[in-house]
Amino acid sequence: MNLEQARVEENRLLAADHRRMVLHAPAIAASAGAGQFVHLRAHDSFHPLLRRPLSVARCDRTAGTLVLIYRVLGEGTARLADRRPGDGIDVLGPLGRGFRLAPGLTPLLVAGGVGVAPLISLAEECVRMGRAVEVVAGARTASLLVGEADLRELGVECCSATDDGSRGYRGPVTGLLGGRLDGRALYAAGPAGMLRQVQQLAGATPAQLCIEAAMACGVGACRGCACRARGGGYRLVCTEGPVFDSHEVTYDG
Amino acid sequence: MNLEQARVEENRLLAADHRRMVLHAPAIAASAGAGQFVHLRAHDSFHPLLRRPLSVARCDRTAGTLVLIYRVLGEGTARLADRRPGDGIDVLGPLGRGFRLAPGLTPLLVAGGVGVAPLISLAEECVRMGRAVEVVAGARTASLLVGEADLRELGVECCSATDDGSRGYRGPVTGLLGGRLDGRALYAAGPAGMLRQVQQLAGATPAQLCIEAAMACGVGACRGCACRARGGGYRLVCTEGPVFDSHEVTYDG
Amino acid sequence: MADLAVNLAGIRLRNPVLAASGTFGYGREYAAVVPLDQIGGVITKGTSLEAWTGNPPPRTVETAAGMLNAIGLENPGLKHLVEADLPWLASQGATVVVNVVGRTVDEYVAVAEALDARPAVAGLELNVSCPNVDKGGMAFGVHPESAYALVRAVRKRTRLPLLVKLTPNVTDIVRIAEQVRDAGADGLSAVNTLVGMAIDIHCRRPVLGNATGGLSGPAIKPVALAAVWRLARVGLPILGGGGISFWQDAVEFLMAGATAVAVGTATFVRPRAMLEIAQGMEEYLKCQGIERITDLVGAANPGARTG
Amino acid sequence: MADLAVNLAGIRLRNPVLAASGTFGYGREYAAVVPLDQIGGVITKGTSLEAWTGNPPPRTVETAAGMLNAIGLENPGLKHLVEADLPWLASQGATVVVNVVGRTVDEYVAVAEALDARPAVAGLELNVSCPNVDKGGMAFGVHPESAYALVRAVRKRTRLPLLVKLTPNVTDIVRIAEQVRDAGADGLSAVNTLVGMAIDIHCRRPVLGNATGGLSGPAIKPVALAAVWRLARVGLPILGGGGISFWQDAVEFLMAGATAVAVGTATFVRPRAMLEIAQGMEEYLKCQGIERITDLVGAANPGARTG
Ligand SMILES: Cc1cc2nc3c(=O)[nH]c(=O)nc-3n(C[C@H](O)[C@H](O)[C@H](O)COP(=O)(O)OP(=O)(O)OC[C@H]3O[C@@H](n4cnc5c(N)ncnc54)[C@H](O)[C@@H]3O)c2cc1C
Ligand SMILES: Cc1cc2nc3c(=O)[nH]c(=O)nc-3n(C[C@H](O)[C@H](O)[C@H](O)COP(=O)(O)OP(=O)(O)OC[C@H]3O[C@@H](n4cnc5c(N)ncnc54)[C@H](O)[C@@H]3O)c2cc1C
Ligand SMILES: Cc1cc2nc3c(=O)[nH]c(=O)nc-3n(C[C@H](O)[C@H](O)[C@H](O)COP(=O)(O)O)c2cc1C
Ligand SMILES: Cc1cc2nc3c(=O)[nH]c(=O)nc-3n(C[C@H](O)[C@H](O)[C@H](O)COP(=O)(O)O)c2cc1C
Ligand code: FES
Ligand code: FES
Repeated sequence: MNLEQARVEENRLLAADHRRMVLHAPAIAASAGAGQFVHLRAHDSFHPLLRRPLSVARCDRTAGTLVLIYRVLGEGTARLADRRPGDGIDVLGPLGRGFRLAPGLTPLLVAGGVGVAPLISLAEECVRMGRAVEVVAGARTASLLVGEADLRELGVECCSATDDGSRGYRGPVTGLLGGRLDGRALYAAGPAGMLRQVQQLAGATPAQLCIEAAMACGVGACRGCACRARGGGYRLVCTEGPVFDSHEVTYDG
Repeated sequence: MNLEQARVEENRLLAADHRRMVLHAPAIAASAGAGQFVHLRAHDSFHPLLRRPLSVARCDRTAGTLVLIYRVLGEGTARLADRRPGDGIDVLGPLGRGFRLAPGLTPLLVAGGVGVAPLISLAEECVRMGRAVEVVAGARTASLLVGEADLRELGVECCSATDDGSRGYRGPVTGLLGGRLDGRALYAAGPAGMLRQVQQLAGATPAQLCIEAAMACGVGACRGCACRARGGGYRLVCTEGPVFDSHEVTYDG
Repeated sequence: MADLAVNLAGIRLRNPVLAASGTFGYGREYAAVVPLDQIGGVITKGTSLEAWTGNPPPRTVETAAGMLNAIGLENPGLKHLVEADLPWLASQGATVVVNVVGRTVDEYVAVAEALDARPAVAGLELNVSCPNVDKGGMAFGVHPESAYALVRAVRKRTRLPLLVKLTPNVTDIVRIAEQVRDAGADGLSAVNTLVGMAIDIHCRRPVLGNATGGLSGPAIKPVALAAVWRLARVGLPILGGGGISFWQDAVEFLMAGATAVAVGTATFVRPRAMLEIAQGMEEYLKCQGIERITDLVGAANPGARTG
Repeated sequence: MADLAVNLAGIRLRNPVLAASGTFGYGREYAAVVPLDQIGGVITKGTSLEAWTGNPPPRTVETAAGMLNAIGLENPGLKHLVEADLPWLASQGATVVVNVVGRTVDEYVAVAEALDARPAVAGLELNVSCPNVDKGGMAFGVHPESAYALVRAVRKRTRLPLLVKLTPNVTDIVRIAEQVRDAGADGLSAVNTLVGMAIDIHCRRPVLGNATGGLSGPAIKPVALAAVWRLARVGLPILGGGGISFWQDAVEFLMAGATAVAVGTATFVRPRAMLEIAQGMEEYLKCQGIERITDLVGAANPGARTG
């Protein structure tokens, strides 16, 4: 874990309200793994007060850079969107427990919306290791399939689904999973509704879910980012996650 | 009183921490008088929360513009300094009771530091009316005599004083008043210590002081900007001032 | 068009957004930019029997997302209100609630009684919660017994709708509210400012002339909302407020159990905030297909008895 | 070099800047970026006899210049603290104050007693002010009698320096503090969070799983400072805190009467905030030609008995 004054190298619009930021943050890039995240201070003022967690979408150790892909939702991400190349930005990371590749099974990555970000880093790792990888990605409409360019750059094929049918399958991305789970391990990131469906569809197929929660500290100190553990009790998303084995967590209760 | 979305036309550095802003605000410019002020919203966020009062330094009714000259002190003025030409800015004004020119007497304007701002507008009014006007201005050092250029543009001569002697008289600007009060009326703006001295030196010479106070509403609604009235009780700086007859107010108590 | 009208404890309001006491003077100050017949109502500056001079300056200081004030209830007194302000407010079509203060029970009663028969006054808001005066103010509002006695005495002398403005600076605001209810109040106003202070480290003394002051603005919204949430079980209609800046904030207060809201500090920042809030609420109702704003009251609060 | 060392109620601190309970875990979490032997001390997460599971999510939400939390005192319990955390903290050279919680007086006493003879523990902070649990927590801290009884019982079983952490959610914090003093506490810790809430207007329910939570951060600084200001007359040393972000804030608390300060939410925002604050204080002392930080204690407060 490092606290680094990173430099913004790029911060460009990918699609409506979606951006791609490249940060020069060599200390963090040196150790970030797939599915880990950084905790950013979007600006200097008291409002919004807290840092914002964003997944590492790509990591280039040689160049010392990180790529973040984010959706502008509220004030924090809006402040982030204001940052220009050359600006400094205070970054804590890498944080959390990332994906663990299951040996022997082909990784099938299931992305919903901007949830594609952590899965790009997993695809990148697979490519680095020379492992086959399959990706299905969903979004509301074609232009919001914001991971495509990075995946293409990695040479990874992606099967798409859109709510409005403007690209690929018309319907939820989970509609692409039917009959495709044999010999696969699932790695999913996206909205809670989608993750819950992946959890249900997975059955005996090993699945890992990248989960979100509001975070204060991001390092396990405040116990604020609890999610429900299957069988009772809670898990901390920031240190025990954000990537959980599907059977560890539950969306019920 | 108008609430106007003004456009920043200029916002340039005059000297260390001192800036000159030109606003296109035709409704306010149409009625602003010498010594009145505007109440500005420096930015959109919650911190700092309140508006900031700044004197109208110049007012061009034909062009619909106002000039503000301000010192960057804390967060509010720092946010103001960030504004670029073309930006919108929310301005309430004109506010307060400005200078009242005493008939028959030559106006002698006494400026301390950035207190020169409201006095420039008074000089401008004198010029407009074809009246003679004298100005003495003080600052810590020559570069901080930030009103000089505007006064020169108005064709008004200015006698200077600096704490370090780098321009004109070495010492407080009030040191320039000795033996100069006959047939004059004093109009002063600057730090509290200077105004108190003007008050003492004025004697029988009519004097008006432009006073500062922390302001919430700026329009007389909150009663927050009280200053002490001579003889007890309080006066509101935002509506009964900011320009008071010297004998109305006191710095004691 | 969605219906924004509400009846707050017998006070009929064209919309549920009122100007909070002490932040809108007597209506005149902002009238050039806020038409008084377009907001729910004007709650006047706290008004006493005789004029009060207020506290020594400085009287305000900014804090993180908030401000402290220690005005000390400076006001020109009842006579001025009745002769100069009420007729003017009536001429503007304003719905007027008079915020009443006093140093003794008798002073409160005298002001209330004098306003009783005035058609220009739609209701009274009894201020038992000002943190900035030695006598009266909050002193009445922190003890259940004194709150009860004061409200009872005023209640006997006025038929005007009577709101009591509570302080959050207490251990159990519900207990105070219950006393106030039992003493005959028609509604609750919650909340007044939190006691706070700031120190000038260069001068080594408090910034405010009165040392401590009342904290208002966005900073206190969570505290005010929690107070309204708890008060909703008391069974009196509530005028909610504290830190409301945008229509979303106002909707939070309604859903917690408030029937209407008071907006204060936000007006200093954005003089037309009240108008924007009322308009935002109206658009929200339309989008959501809600016919009456009153349908939102207590909508998020299972314990509410006010919805 | 200016001297930042202070003695807080018998706890010797290398500088007066401590990590506030619940915001710094057990020291491990931030240790990679905050060397534990460079801050005044670590106050642990509230620790109970057995492990507690805490409240359902969401547990935090951001507010204007602040945040609400309703963690519900999730903690792994006394045994884990003693076996896993204390030895590690000692190895890091940390000065450790254990924040103690319980559902009953006996539970508090049991934890205090178990820690009494441990050299790794420099002092105890009795948490009678957590707003986020049903039993224990704030329930003990809002009534003078129960506060007295609890402190008295704990005092009998420990010789460790005993701070009592007070809640600002009371009518008269000084009265509670006097009881706590008379019961044998060595110092006061002020303040814990303010009760607050936020409502999700889309879902029409409270944002937090526990409905209400505790407000912390810059928003509450004025309230916390006013509490310290008033408590300074009680005559016990004070650990001040609530909304401290920068060294200037810390100096305000010292001048109000605090001997040391606790920094919480600011650490989430700027993990090295405590180090920056201690360094800022040191530079300030140098510039002002002040030799000892203790010279500032109560400097702005004529009523202080702690300076
Ligand atoms: C480990 C982790 C990794 C993440 N990685 C990414 C990423 O790579 N790209 C990305 O775009 N986002 C990511 N997120 C989500 C991102 O952190 C939030 O969208 C962001 O913090 C919102 O901040 P804001 O100030 O813009 O919005 P806010 O003002 O905080 O919120 C705006 C609205 O969005 C809702 N909201 C806030 N946070 C979330 C959330 N986590 N999930 C759903 N709704 C929310 C709020 O309730 C509110 O209605 C990640 C979150 C976590 C916990
Ligand atoms: C009627 C009126 C007219 C004014 N005209 C001008 C003008 O033309 N040009 C100009 O530069 N300034 C003017 N001022 C002062 C200006 O409003 C303040 O400097 C400004 O509000 C400071 O805001 P800030 O957020 O930058 O500083 P803050 O963060 O508010 O304050 C920074 C520091 O400055 C101190 N401070 C704040 N306000 C004042 C003040 N009014 N006087 C002295 N110290 C203060 C604070 O205590 C603090 O230590 C005027 C004030 C009034 C009331
Ligand atoms: C400058 C100022 C003066 C106030 N004066 C009064 C008053 O006279 N009577 C009263 O009941 N409340 C008074 N209040 C409290 C407000 O009416 C309101 O309850 C409080 O500010 C919280 O709301 P806000 O956060 O929207 O401002 C005053 C508040 C401020 C900021
Ligand atoms: C997430 C969180 C958890 C907390 N847990 C505890 C706790 O276990 N025990 C306690 O006494 N105070 C606890 N507090 C209160 C803090 O110690 C501190 O008193 C409060 O947050 C105010 O300080 P701040 O504004 O600097 O955060 C907690 C605060 C936060 C934000
Ligand atoms: S965000 Fe603080 S423990 Fe996870
Ligand atoms: S600033 Fe509000 S009355 Fe003057």
